[in-house]
Amino acid sequence: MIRNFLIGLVLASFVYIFYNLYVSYEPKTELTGIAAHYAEQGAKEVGAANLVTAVVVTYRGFDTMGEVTILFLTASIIGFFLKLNKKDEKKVIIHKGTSELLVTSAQLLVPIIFLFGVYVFINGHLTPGGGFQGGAIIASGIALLIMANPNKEINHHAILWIESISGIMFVIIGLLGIALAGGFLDNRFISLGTFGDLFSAGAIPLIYSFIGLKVGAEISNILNKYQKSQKES
Amino acid sequence: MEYLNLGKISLLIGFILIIIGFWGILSQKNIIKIIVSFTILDTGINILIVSLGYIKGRTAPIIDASVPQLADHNVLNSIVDPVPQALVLTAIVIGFGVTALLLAYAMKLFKAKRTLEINQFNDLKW
Amino acid sequence: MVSPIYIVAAALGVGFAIGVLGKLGKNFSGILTLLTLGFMTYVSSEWLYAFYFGDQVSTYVFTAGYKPPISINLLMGPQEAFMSTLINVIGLLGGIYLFFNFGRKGRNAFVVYLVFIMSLNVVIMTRDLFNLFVFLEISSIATAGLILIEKGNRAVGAGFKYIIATSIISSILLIGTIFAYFYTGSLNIDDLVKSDLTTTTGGLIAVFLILIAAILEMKPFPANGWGLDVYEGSHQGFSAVVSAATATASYFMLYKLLDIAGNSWDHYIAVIGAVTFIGANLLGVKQKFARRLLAYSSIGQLGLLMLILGLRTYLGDNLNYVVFGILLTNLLAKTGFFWLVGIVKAKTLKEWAIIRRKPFFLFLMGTFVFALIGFPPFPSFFAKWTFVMDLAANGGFVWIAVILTGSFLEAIYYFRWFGYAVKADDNYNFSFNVRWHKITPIILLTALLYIIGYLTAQHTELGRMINFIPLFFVLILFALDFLPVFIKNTIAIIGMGIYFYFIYPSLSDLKLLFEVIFMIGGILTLIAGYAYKGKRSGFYPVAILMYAGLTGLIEANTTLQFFFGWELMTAGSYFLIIRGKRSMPHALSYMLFSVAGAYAILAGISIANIGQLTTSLSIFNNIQYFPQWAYGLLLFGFLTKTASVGIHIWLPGAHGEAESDVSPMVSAILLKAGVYGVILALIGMSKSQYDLSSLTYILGWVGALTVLFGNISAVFQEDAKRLLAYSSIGQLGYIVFAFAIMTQLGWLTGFTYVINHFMYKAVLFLTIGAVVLRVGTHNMYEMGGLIKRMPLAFVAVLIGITSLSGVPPLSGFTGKWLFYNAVIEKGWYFQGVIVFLSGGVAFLYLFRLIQTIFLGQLKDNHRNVKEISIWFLIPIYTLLAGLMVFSARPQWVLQPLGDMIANYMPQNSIRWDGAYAYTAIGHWTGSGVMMTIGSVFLIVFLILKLSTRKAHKIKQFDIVYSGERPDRPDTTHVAYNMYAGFYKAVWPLTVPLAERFWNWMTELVHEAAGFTRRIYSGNGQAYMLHIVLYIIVLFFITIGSSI
Amino acid sequence: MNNELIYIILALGIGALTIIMAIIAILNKKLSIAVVAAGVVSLFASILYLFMSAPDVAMTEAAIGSGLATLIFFYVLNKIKKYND
Repeated sequence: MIRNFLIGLVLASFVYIFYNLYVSYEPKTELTGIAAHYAEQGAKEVGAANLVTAVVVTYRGFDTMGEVTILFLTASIIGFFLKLNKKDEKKVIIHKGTSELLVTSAQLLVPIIFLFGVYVFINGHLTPGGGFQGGAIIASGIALLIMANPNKEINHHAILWIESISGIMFVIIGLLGIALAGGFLDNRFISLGTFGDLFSAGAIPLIYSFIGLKVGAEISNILNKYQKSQKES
Repeated sequence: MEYLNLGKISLLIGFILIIIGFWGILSQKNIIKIIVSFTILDTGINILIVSLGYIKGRTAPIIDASVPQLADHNVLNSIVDPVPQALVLTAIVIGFGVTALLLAYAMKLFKAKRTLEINQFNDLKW
Repeated sequence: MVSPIYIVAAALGVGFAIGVLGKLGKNFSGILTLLTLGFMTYVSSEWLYAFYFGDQVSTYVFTAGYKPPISINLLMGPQEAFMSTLINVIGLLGGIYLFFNFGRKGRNAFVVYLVFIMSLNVVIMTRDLFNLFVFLEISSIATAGLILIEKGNRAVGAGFKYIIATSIISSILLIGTIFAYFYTGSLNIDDLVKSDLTTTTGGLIAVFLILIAAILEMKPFPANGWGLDVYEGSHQGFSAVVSAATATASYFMLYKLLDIAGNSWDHYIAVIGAVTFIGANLLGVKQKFARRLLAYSSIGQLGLLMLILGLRTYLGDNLNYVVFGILLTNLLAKTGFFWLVGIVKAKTLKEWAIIRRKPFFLFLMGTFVFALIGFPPFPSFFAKWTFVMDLAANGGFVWIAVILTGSFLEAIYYFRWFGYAVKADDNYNFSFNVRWHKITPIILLTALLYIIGYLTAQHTELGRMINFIPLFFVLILFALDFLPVFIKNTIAIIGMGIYFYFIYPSLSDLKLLFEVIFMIGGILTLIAGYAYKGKRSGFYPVAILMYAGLTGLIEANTTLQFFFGWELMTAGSYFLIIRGKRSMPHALSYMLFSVAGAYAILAGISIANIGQLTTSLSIFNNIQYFPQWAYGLLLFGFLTKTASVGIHIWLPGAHGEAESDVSPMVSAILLKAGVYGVILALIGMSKSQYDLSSLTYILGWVGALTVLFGNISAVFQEDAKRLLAYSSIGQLGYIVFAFAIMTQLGWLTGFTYVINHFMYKAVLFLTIGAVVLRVGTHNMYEMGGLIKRMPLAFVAVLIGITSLSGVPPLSGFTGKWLFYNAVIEKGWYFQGVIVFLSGGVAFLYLFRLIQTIFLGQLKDNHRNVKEISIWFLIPIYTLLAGLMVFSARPQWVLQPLGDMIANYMPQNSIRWDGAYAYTAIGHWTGSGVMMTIGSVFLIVFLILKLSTRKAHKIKQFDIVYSGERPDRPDTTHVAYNMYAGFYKAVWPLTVPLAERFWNWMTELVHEAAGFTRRIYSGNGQAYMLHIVLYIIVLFFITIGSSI
Repeated sequence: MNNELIYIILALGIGALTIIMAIIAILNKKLSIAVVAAGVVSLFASILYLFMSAPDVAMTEAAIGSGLATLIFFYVLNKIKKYND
């Protein structure tokens, strides 16, 4: 009873706080501060058509590195948290009702999904999408594979290698930015190229590809762990 | 018309989702429900962030054919704020990481006591 | 200089690489992790070195090659370098400590740990708000993962609560961040600080949300159940890292963000910190389990840090110094403590008795306890000192009270715990094993504590080596602890002798008198130590520690040196007292009264310090503000050591249960430290321009009542040593009363009592202690007839009590004569009568010492006891010789003393003419009295001798019982409960009101803690409710009214 | 200008649906329905992002928030069901 009262009190107070935020909110009519700088100079400085990508990969690349790290951490933690013992590891999941249709369509669709994912992150600097979206798409492909056949052993080593190498490359590219350009994660150590081309915007396509691979591998890793945990007794 | 701004509407939706999220977090006993409430809270915050970057009548912050010439400073006047969008990308991924971890915890907690009632897990107290 | 970005790059690069390199084995991953942590430590410490020993200036690190706010930047300044070095050092040591725990979880655990430490570094360095959020999330997630290296469901529960709580907090932070961006167009913290964010309603709320998130990360009471559970539930190796490294990062985050609100939040932060500090420590008092206790203590420490931060305007430039001292000490000591808990594995505090099976561990624990409570020579001592001084200088008296109250609560549970470790019954059948990788980090931390303490002291007026020479001597004795008593005793005596020889020429007057009491008295009582066999492990370092403190008091020229000596003396005497047989509770109460007293002194000094240009001790003579308070606090502090009535309850047990040669040390010698302090304060008051007579009037009453109470209580004791202990209370009452008279005669009386009490109490305690060693009991009724077996002891006691009782011809009479002169001169008749009547009471208990112990029938089991040890007889008879000289030629001492007192008390009411002293009331001569009484005694003795030639000795079995032999013949003896008859008359005076009062206080604290801690129900959802309620309440308190 | 109006009307509708879904997610006793409802909230949110000229965010939210997260929820629900059996 007291608890419900307190919850009600809390929620009412939140409503009050948010109401104040809401009424004091005046919709923006023009870009200010750093956003104005990005809009004016972003294309020139970074060379990416997609300014969100410019911000994510370069201007706030350090955040993105942290973000990738979070996924990596989660995968690692789940790795030792949901670790199976040897006996459970060998178990086979009895699955019923996976339709032939799903299996076949998975086999057909997965390569296309993978390709689409790669496309999304390679074009991240030009069109909507990028490493995270591409990575998520790849991971969805993996998810489809697993769903079609729960006992399918995803090549664990491959995921691990992709995750590791792309992570290291991300850091190395960042360091190259210090060595060859203005600072950590500076994309300008590769020529910015022609604005709007696939191979332009300096190292952005490279970085975003590694991010894409890494995110894809990490999410797949997490899914794989969850899938395996189904065997735990 | 002035009142019906897309940014304002989204902001409102964001706030409402946040409050619903808090409501769920504080009132639901089931751990899975609490985690669901967290995802709603996260979604609310994300909507909030994006709507704060929205500027009426402008396009996505991608410079292509729809945006006039690059050299032209009109970019400044034709796109929405890219920064909140970049932040939301990060926030979504973080939210996913946290949710995955919370669910792993939920599984282990259930395995430990065969219940998902949060008030059963009070071994540590006082 | 290696750019700090490499801290991040190295950690992440190695972390990602371990994913595949880890195939080479767990240990490989582990060693790689440690090497990386080592590299990170190297980078940050290189910066730290450059900042403090070079002329390095703060450096920004730009990412992406753009200046902020366009891109994210990091800042490496002196503070950042210090904080991140701390984090990395703890991280590295923690990595070593947890090496195999991680190893069991596989290589991923190493990676998570590495990333965890890295993220804290970024939280320290980043200047971008959203980046801060991201790396804070990383550290939270990593923490939630690392909690799981502990097995069992408790860890899982704790981790879940932790992650849901931190998720809420970071949601709040995120909402605040985005609105801050919306209103300023920047995410750079420096920009936000410069902006006028708080002028708009939305901006104000944004700042509120950001700050409340930062505050909640500091685990404020009571919205911190989740934090407690993490400390308790996770592996103690990891709790240590959370308690140290995460706390540092959270503190620094708050420190950074606080500037966004300008100074307007300081006050709230201070209050939140105060509530947390006191709340957490209060609940700690009720705690029985070691892990939970440390959890409360860690929270308390966070509260203290917030308190300091909130009071930064009081501290000005000293903020960093205070934070440095408090943070560093707490960090090192708490980390060490957590790791110790991880090794010892005893659950309840009582089970910690097993730790003394390995004395080195006890030493480590002792170091941590004393460091945490802020004893010298640890950095926290100096930090606390500066903190309190600065607060007082700026009028923050309430805050001083808050800090000292919280610290006192902390002292209660730490010393209780330490007492259990030293003294509780150890009958547990479990033990603990030590592995090198677990103990090495702890030893390193301990060494760091001492080294940094020493280095910190070099920045104060304690920089002179002289203050540390005695401490080095203590260390040497620690190192030599394996030697037998004989050698160590000789070293100790020679050391003190040499020290006294060198220090002697520089002293005069008051200082010389007390130095003689402390040093010569010390040497004499140490001689008795030769009577002990074996190693007497740990005795000499602590005894010398006490003497080091005592001599430090004498040599102190500044207030800090004085307090330094005071605390060392307290620590040493605590260890001496707790060595006694059943002394655990008494040592605790001694320590708690001492700590409270020390805090009163600290507060008193801080008030005295206001508006002074010098830190010299002479400021006592010239207190300019609130003199009543300053002197009152100082006097109260000193009176805790002299055991005045009301705050005396520690003394009987502490002195009664102490070892035979320790009792005289803590009674005859140690109590004089309190007297020395009282005298210093009174000298100051005599010179003060203010009228402080009401204070001395109260002091006089305190002294008088102490005399009455001490003497009456002594009468009803069966335990010989307790009898002497109560007698000490009474005697110290005389001294306080005499000094409170504040006239030349009064002070002369006081000094006479000081010298007398030193000698006869040393004689009595040494003799009775030696007798106890021989007969094996403290109870007087179990003794009797010992005059035959121990004639020399009998003579010593006889002379001792004669002197004590104040009857002619010995020096006690000198004191009495002066006393009545002084009282009459002053006109304090009523108090004088009380003291006079109490003097009569003293005869009753003194009589028992002779009658019950030495006269009457010898007990069966004492038929073969020998005379007391020669090693006791030597100091006893040396002191007796001194007593005789003082009795026969009191003018040798009193005349120079009188001249000295004339410096403070200008009235010349006593005049010396050779051996004759003249006052307004009459005259007297020591040697004359002695001769007269001597002749009278001789005559009476001869008459009796001649007239009782027919008397025959009553043999042992010349007693006829009318019936059967009673069950307990001892208790039917006349000596048992000898003054039962008087008891009926005076019992109201013996009701232990003080004990009842303090028990009641203790009960109150426990009840309060027991009631409050119910909020920690263990339910994660309730904890989340606490968090949001906390937010709401703070919202309405802080900005609710202004929007 | 017309576009804006259509978006606003759509946004109002989607917003209402989102909120209803969120309430269902909290109140429905059945866990699987709650999880699906949360996924739908996320999906509607990504449509809102599209309206607000944030295609990058919309893609991410759809793929991660409503897709993969829901999937993991179902893994856990499934596991719990197995424990219960």
